[in-house]
Amino acid sequence: MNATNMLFLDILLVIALLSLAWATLTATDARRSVILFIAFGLVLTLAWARLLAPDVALAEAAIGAGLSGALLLAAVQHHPRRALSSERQNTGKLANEKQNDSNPADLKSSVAIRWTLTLFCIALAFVLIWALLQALSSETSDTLAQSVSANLANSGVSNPVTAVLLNFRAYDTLLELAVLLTAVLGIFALSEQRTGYLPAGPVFNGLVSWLVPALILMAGYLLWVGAHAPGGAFQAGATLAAAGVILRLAGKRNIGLPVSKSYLNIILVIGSGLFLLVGLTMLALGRPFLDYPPAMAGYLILLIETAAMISIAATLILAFLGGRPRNREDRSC
Amino acid sequence: MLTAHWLYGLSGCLIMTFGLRAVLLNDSLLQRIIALNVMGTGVFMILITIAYRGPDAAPDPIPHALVLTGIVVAVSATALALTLIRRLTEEQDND
Amino acid sequence: MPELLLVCLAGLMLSLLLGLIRVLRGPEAGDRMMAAQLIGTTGVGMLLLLSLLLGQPALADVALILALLAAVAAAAFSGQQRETGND
Amino acid sequence: MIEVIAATLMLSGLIFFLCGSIGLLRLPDLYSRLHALTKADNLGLGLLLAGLALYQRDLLFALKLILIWLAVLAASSASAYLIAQYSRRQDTDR
Repeated sequence: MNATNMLFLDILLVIALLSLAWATLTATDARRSVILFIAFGLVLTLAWARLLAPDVALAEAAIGAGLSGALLLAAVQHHPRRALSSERQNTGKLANEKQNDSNPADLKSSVAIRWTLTLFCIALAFVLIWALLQALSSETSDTLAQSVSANLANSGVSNPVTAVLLNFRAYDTLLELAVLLTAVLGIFALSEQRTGYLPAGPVFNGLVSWLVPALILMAGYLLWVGAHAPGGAFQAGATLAAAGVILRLAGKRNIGLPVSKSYLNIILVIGSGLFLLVGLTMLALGRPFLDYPPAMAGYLILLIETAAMISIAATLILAFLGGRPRNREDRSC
Repeated sequence: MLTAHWLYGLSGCLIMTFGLRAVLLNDSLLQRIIALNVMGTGVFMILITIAYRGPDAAPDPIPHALVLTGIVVAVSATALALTLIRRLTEEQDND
Repeated sequence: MPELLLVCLAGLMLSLLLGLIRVLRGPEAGDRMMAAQLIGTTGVGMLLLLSLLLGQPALADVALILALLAAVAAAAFSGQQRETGND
Repeated sequence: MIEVIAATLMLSGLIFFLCGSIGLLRLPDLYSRLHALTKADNLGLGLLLAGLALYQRDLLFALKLILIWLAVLAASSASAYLIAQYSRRQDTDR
């Protein structure tokens, strides 16, 4: 398809994205911001698809449109008094409300500071645009991209993004799993889980009864397909986590996480742990750290990805719970 | 340079700076977190635009891998920040 | 005849922009959420059209994920938390 | 012949989509808007996907389209119900 035919799509998508971003950032009410942000994520998925980044579009569809929306909505729900106060006043009575210039929030910080920071941001935008134009207009040699495609045959997978994530730049992915683990530990340190949800009605229960198995199947499919087409541990983990989040929202007690604390710890660590173990085994075999023998690379990557999917899903479900899960023993007292 | 580069690259820059302004100036902590996410999205858009090489060429996989990890890290950081806010309001309510 | 696909893509984009107006205007949170659902469904259709137009079969998987996860946000939107800390 | 049928299906799907969005904009209150939305995007997407399946004539792709349609059908009706339930709760609280 030639590019000129897509121009209308590009222009309209960009308009939609910019207006949604602006509305998200200037909304006077937190819940409104969150809903606008969800819509922003949906349009963004289309932009990634159009820019030939299906791997990113998959992750955005699973995380941007599903998980982070649920996460933020749950956070808004947690402060019903504060979050709803301004929405209530506006609903119904003022059909087309306008941005109020004399917002009390605006008066708090001094006008001078606001203007200075705004000017700073405008200046930064110009620097950023200049740098981007420099980067795009210079004759790129693309040595990295070329070496990726040159070595793809030896990586064990045929999807270049998976090859970069789990073979060529495996260090980054290992450290990223460590970052996820750190985030969960931080959440554990701060708080216990949020209060649960009321049991779902029949309609929502009907939805849960087919959606959860469908999401689990989809996660397995994405994990498997990631070797040769867009997909992989991150997208699969996010999809699996969505199943847990749905169960949680339906008021179910058992949301797929093990009840026992030690099993839970194992599940959280297995992704980065197995990754590290494979890396160290390579060292023991006299190869550089995380440098797989090409014959075995495909199997090793599948193994690591499966473990990573489990850890990522558990991390994201715990992130939605918002703290350490309460044990059954604690509940009795 | 392609038209798509202009359009998406410039809007990536704009979204990033809009987001930064809101992070700095918004009063609500929750909305600051959302603004941080929007800002991150702007950066992702710049990266994906750099990776794009026209409708017929395969895009550069390295920025795609970077953005993929970025999305997952962003959501876990968001969750951590939301837990921090919840703890903060709990402490304030206790006072 | 990819023109047919392009016409459909343009039509869906128009439908998305109309939904966008409702997302931006509200007035109630339910209205915005509903319009976000419309954007999601329209997005599913656009992803499938793009998958054929751009020759990217993987975009059909993206559409499937979007279709499956559309309900998660709505459920989180309407979910009622329990009053007490008793799970 | 098949192409003509495919084009007809896709274009009528498109009309349903546009009707749905116009309904979403023009109808007076939340519940009637909800009605416009769910009718239109279920039927609109169904017709569009049927047209696409005929257009592409690939069995696996058609199967995926059916899956997607079923998912949207079930998920969108459930989410419409959930949104309506939420709004009712808000209205009675007020």
